[in-house]
Amino acid sequence: MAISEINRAGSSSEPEKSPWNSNEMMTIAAARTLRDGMICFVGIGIPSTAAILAKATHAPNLFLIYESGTVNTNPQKLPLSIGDGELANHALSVVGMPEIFNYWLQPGRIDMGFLGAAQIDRFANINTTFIGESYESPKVRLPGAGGATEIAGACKDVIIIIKQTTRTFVPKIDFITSLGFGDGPGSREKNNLIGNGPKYVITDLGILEPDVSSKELVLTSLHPGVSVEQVLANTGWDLKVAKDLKESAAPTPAELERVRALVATSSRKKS
Amino acid sequence: MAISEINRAGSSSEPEKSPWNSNEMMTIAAARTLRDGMICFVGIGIPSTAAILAKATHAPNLFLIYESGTVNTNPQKLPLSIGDGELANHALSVVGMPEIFNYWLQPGRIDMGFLGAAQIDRFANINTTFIGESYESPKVRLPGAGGATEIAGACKDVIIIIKQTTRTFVPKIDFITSLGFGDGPGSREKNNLIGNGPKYVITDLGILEPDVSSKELVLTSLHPGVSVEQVLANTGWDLKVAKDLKESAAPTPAELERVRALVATSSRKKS
Amino acid sequence: MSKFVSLHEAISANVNDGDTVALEGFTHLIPMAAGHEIIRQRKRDLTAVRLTPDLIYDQLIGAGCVKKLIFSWGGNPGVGSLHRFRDAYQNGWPRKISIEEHTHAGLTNRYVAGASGMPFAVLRGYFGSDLMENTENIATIDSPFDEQKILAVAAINPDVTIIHAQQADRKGNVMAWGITGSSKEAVFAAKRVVVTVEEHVESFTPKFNSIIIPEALISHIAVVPRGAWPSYASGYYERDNDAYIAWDDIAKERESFSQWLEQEIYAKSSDALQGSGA
Amino acid sequence: MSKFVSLHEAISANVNDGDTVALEGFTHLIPMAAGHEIIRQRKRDLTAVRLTPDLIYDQLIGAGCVKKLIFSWGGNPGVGSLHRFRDAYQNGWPRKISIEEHTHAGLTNRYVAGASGMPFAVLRGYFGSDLMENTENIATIDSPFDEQKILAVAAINPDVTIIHAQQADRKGNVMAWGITGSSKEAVFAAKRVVVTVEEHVESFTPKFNSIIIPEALISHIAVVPRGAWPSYASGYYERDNDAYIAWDDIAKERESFSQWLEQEIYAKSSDALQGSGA
Repeated sequence: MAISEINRAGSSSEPEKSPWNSNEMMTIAAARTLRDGMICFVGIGIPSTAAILAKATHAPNLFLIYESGTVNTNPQKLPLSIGDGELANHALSVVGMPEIFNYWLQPGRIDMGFLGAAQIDRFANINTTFIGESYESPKVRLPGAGGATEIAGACKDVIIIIKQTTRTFVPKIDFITSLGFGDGPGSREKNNLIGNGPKYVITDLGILEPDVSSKELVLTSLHPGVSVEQVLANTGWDLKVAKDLKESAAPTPAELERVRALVATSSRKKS
Repeated sequence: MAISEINRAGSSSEPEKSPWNSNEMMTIAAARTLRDGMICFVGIGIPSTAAILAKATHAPNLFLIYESGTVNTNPQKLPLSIGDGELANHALSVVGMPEIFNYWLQPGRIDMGFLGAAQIDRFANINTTFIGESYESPKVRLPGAGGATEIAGACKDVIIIIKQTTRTFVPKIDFITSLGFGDGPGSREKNNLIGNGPKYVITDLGILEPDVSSKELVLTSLHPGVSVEQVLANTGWDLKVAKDLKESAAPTPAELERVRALVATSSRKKS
Repeated sequence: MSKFVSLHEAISANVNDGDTVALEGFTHLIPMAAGHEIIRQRKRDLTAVRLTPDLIYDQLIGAGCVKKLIFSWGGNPGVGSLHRFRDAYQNGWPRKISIEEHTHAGLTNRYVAGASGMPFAVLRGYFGSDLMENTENIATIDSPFDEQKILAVAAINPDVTIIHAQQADRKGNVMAWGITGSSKEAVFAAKRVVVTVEEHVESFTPKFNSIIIPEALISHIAVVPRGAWPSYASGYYERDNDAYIAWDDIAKERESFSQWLEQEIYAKSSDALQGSGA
Repeated sequence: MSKFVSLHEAISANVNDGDTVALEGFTHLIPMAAGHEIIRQRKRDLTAVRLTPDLIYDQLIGAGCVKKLIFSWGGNPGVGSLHRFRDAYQNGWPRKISIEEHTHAGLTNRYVAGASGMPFAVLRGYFGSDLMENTENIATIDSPFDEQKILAVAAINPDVTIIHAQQADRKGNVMAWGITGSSKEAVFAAKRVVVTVEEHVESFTPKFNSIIIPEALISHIAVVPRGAWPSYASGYYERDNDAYIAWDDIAKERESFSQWLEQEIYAKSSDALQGSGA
């Protein structure tokens, strides 16, 4: 605990200027976790960028499903909304949401699901519902669960993508929208969840993975130019660090070029 | 009881030769019960012929659904099988069977369902499962329920079409495949059924309807040329006869022409 | 048997104060014009159901039409918060609203149960989430066949479901294609159904990835070109992302919102705005 | 990653003795050739699931492949009885079979539950029928939200589901159009999926009223033109009603059936008969 206090006293300054920004690094790190042929349940933003990047590089047969009903879609531009025409127009088929949630997600057919969050705790439980003291009188009301609760429950594996700060990495989240590992081993089983839970938490600073036995998140990889101290200073609990801590490979020029080209297709940018 | 014994002793001879046969009369009587705009759940055989006849005559907007998934179909020929291409090719849409049974039939959306049977009792319970002493060792194994049990349960009204003999109109059916009125008033409610139950039993001899209070079938109409004695002789219980017993209107030449033209389209006939 | 009426008539004939209404359409085909007409007709005390209460319900809530919101994801997609929803929920302006919050899987299955005429549907959902303790109309049940715990969601049967679609044919059947979300189930679940369409055609050219809503399920249809704007109608127009962004500024303050309401809704007639059916 | 194999290989790789198999297709697109290949490979002790065990299961049962039949309507549609089924069930020839009998709504929902990864599905079915006392895998449960009694059917997850469809594309996605019955659910419910198709095309021309089975769900595909005969494949050939009628005579006696089995199935190779995939 003393150590964590010291750590937390460390500076939270930005990593020194690198030729990529933190969104790009997160996107590329997420893309690299995807293997060809996987069935991925994808959301808007970095998950879409990562999935499309992976499909354009090492995983051309990635099978992308969006909760809006697009099955095996192959968007050429970055979709701006979860029900973007781009997703429907490039899909093998478009089906109703009952089929997506009941036939695809619920039975554990999805290899990898993507989630974002406003808060995360050491067991990778996440909050996208509200910040504050009580559900009835929130300080900040967030959008809520959407597909997240069942994505967290039923996908074989889950990737959480989130910027790492002491506001997001907190000792206790204000509301569990989606269960990671609950309060440790056995929680998922007790809660009737069939998926394995979060496999990677990918942040702007590094990659965290659950410890095999304790299920607590451990820092396993630092992005280039980031120090352990920085990570610890941006984590609201005494984060464990892997003995064999790795450094994430820097984005390759090819990866960066692809990501930037993709992001440039987003008409959102024009505003 | 003495009366019924006498009745049953009456002749079971054929009605005197009429310019139509009993299938035609049943078909036409069934068609006449259909009102324009009704949503009908239709089976193969006389139900299809009756529904297509009604659509071609007084009820052009009859909305026909077949369990195979064809919604608002408008067959031009008599379908030979429940999943006939004729039904799919002339349908507004074709959907999966879960949608037919769960979204169309189960909520009580169907105005009129058609059923046939091998046996029927005085409360219009019907058997299409087996004839004999026991389920395990039937004397005659019949096809079973198919859609019938839930058609009988959920349609607002049901028409049963069946030839009337003492083998089909029995005091006790060997197996209740589909509930009519069970053992009388209240049975349907006790069995969680939302539909009103059988409204008409149309036979080759006449029309039977359930008594409003006792729910027991009553002979309400005789087909032309048929006597009450004939009907009673062909019923395995002491059938009640309505005080205001009517005679079914004879098939009109137009009706007969349509029915015969339809039946002639059936390629089944060529064999 | 004309089901084709003006938007004004479609709403006034089918939406009553106190009704449970579902305006569905997932990103695509959101019945925005119908929502505006509900505001214009000053309907009150609605229980408003929708997976994603984005702009359309922010507007209804801000205009004071809604007493309860049943939803599963409330935000301005890709932009941020729903300011009018937050102001109503947190500050009671213009009136206090209550919420009933689900997951997409859960609310979709509430429609499925409603469409099926069942009291409930079952799923493996909500488990592990604090929603379990905060949401009405869900319950845990035991499987009668094994040891599994299963989640049941109560059926929802809106008094009226409103959707937007691309086409209605001469007879009043409706075809929607592309992303349709949970619209089919919301329609089957409803007591009354209103559809606004881009176009009234003689007959359909069947489309891939389409759903057909038979006229037998529909109460009234209004022809409202661009009736989904600023969402989109595949084959007709694209999503107006700028309008979603612009909404953030309009909705942020009560004053700017009230001004928008006055100028864009109350000052305009539905017919002048969206054209009418015939 | 070639999913395209010969019919012989598709069956031998996916159907094992003792498996629960579902050959679906409702009147239309019945995978008859695949059924013949199962007979030819002398698979035994199958639990055979199918809403309508018509000719295809009469043949499998008569050939001794089946130990248990799970079904909801057993007849030769428009013709009469299934003589081989009756002979097996009532007389134990060539072996005794047991049955588990449902309604269409019930068995369809067993597939729905299986497709959904749930232990059961709920419906308002079977009520009032003597099936309630004679059928396994159904149970009455209480609604947690009101006083209603509801029927639950256990999920069915076949070891292998086999369907016939019109087309597979280059990548191994499958498109079926027209009446598809409960095929989609039977596919989603299965551990392995075999599809026989009329045609291997470069890419699909999307069809109205079609379902797409993504290649990710499919174990193997065999190209078997006329593989649904004597049922039909919309767009390819019509139902051979005479063959259904002729079956009545073939199946009536053990001798005529055995002769048919010898001549039409065992004496022919799957490749010679139906062509093979490549």
